[in-house]
Amino acid sequence: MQEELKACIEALLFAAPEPLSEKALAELTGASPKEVEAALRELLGEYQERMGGFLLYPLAGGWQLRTREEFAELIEKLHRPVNTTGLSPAALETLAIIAYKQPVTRAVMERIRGVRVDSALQSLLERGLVEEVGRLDEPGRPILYGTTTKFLVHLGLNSLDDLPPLPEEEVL
Amino acid sequence: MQEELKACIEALLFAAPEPLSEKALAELTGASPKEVEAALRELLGEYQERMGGFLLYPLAGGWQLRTREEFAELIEKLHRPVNTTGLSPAALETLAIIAYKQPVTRAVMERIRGVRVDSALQSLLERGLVEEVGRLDEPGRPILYGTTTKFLVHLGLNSLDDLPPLPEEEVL
Amino acid sequence: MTYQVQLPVYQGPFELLLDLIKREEVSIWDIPIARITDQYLEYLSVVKVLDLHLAADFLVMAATLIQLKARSLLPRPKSDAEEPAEPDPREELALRLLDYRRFYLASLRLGELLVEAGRRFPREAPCPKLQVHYTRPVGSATPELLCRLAADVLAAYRERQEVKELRRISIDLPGRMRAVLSSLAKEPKQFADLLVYGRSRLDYVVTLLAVLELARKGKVKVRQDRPFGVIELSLGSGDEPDARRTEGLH
Repeated sequence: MQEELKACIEALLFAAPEPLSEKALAELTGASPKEVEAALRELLGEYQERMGGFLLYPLAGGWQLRTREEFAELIEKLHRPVNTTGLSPAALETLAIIAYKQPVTRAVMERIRGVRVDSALQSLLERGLVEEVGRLDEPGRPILYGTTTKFLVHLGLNSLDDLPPLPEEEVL
Repeated sequence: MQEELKACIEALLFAAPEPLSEKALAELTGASPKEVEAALRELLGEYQERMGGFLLYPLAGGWQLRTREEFAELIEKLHRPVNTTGLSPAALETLAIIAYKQPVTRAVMERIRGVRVDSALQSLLERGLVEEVGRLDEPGRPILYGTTTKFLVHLGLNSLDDLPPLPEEEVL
Repeated sequence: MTYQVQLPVYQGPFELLLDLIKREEVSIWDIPIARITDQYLEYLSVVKVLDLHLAADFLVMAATLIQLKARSLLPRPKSDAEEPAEPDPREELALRLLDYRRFYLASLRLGELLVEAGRRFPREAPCPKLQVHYTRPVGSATPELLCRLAADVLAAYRERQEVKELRRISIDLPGRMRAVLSSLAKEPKQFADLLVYGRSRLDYVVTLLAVLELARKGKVKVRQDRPFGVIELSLGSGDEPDARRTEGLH
């Protein structure tokens, strides 16, 4: 029973986006606060003993599983992947529209491309190639997007004026 | 050394938002692919033996820590939006066609299903299960769609080769 | 007085057809077209398909079935041994049904996988300092590539706008009437031949209206031997159609 409760608590702590209080754990598992406390104490000891990748920390009135401090640099590397993958065709098209029609709203991008641009735009924002540059003075005040300095740097451009000109008829 | 590598790998798997490939683990830890493989095998065994709240699963060509299936209902209590994977039958049919015939155009999907697929396709795109993967070199340059890594993760597959085989064209 | 009937919901015409065939316990290669068509139409008459697009797709299949049924009821013309046999439309339908069925079955399995895998949860705690650094955020893209893409996308956009304009113009009755006449001037046709698969419902409606108007004016003769039978169209004895006159000029 105690082993089962420990596994339940571990699963909850593992999946929870925030620290869980003992009260919350008791409610979720249906165990008594005493049982939860005992299970937590055993888990704490086990994690200390096995010295794996993570430990159990008291945080904000609750408990949270976190990686051991020693691995901080290692995990930072994880979030700084040597990511050389190019942009998807959808993201590239969206970037081209933003580059030539900025400042531009998402609605305009979608009208021009004929499809949703959510994930394409998301990936451009994550890469820091485009950013919000303001809002359109219209109902709903839609966000306007434009390219960043990083965009210029990575394309080897000095300024936006250095973008190759569009063929005449496409200058809408 | 082996224990230290295991702890490193556990920390990385614990912190990573997505499945990590053995190659990525080797690069991040500086260990050899052989060492990583051995460490992973030991970790797999340990998790199986201790039967805690989570296990190690092969997913989308990598490895990810996930809670044990037995705790699904418990964790659903924790996550307020209970079920976000409920795809409509129409979306599922469309997803099946994309999964097995990728890269594939919308016209082919509509020909097979005998109905328009606009809204089904839209919902798959919004969920990030499929994406544009290019364009067909034909008049109109129709968009080609394929499945994403997220698709593999959400179906618990390691690679597209693990898809259940498409039923044969047998007589009814 | 109305009866409340629980009707199954179908994702499309193929699913409905497969269900009817299964209930009749017949081979997909030997579909009793007349019976299945009646049942298909009966289902459509009872169920209200709210989604207009879906309704249109069901109706297109209905038209195909009616055509097949008419063909199956008519005596077969004596086949000339010299002539190559034309593809059996029933066989084509069976092949499409079988193809659809494979993906239908696969979709059920994928649904199961989704549910199974959804029972295993990944960690969702946000990682501190989660900041992805892309060493080459644009990949190998160049300004020239972006320029070409922008030009292509904008050109495609402009074309779509133009197509929209064209469509509005193309739905003019006189134009469709001329098209029907010029098509019939070559040879008599069945009404179904005038309907191009994949066109919009509006397009079908315009064609129907054009035929009715031409029939009223006596420019087109319409014959149907039995209810739901093939509708035969030929040029009427009325005015000489424009199409012929222009053809004569060439």
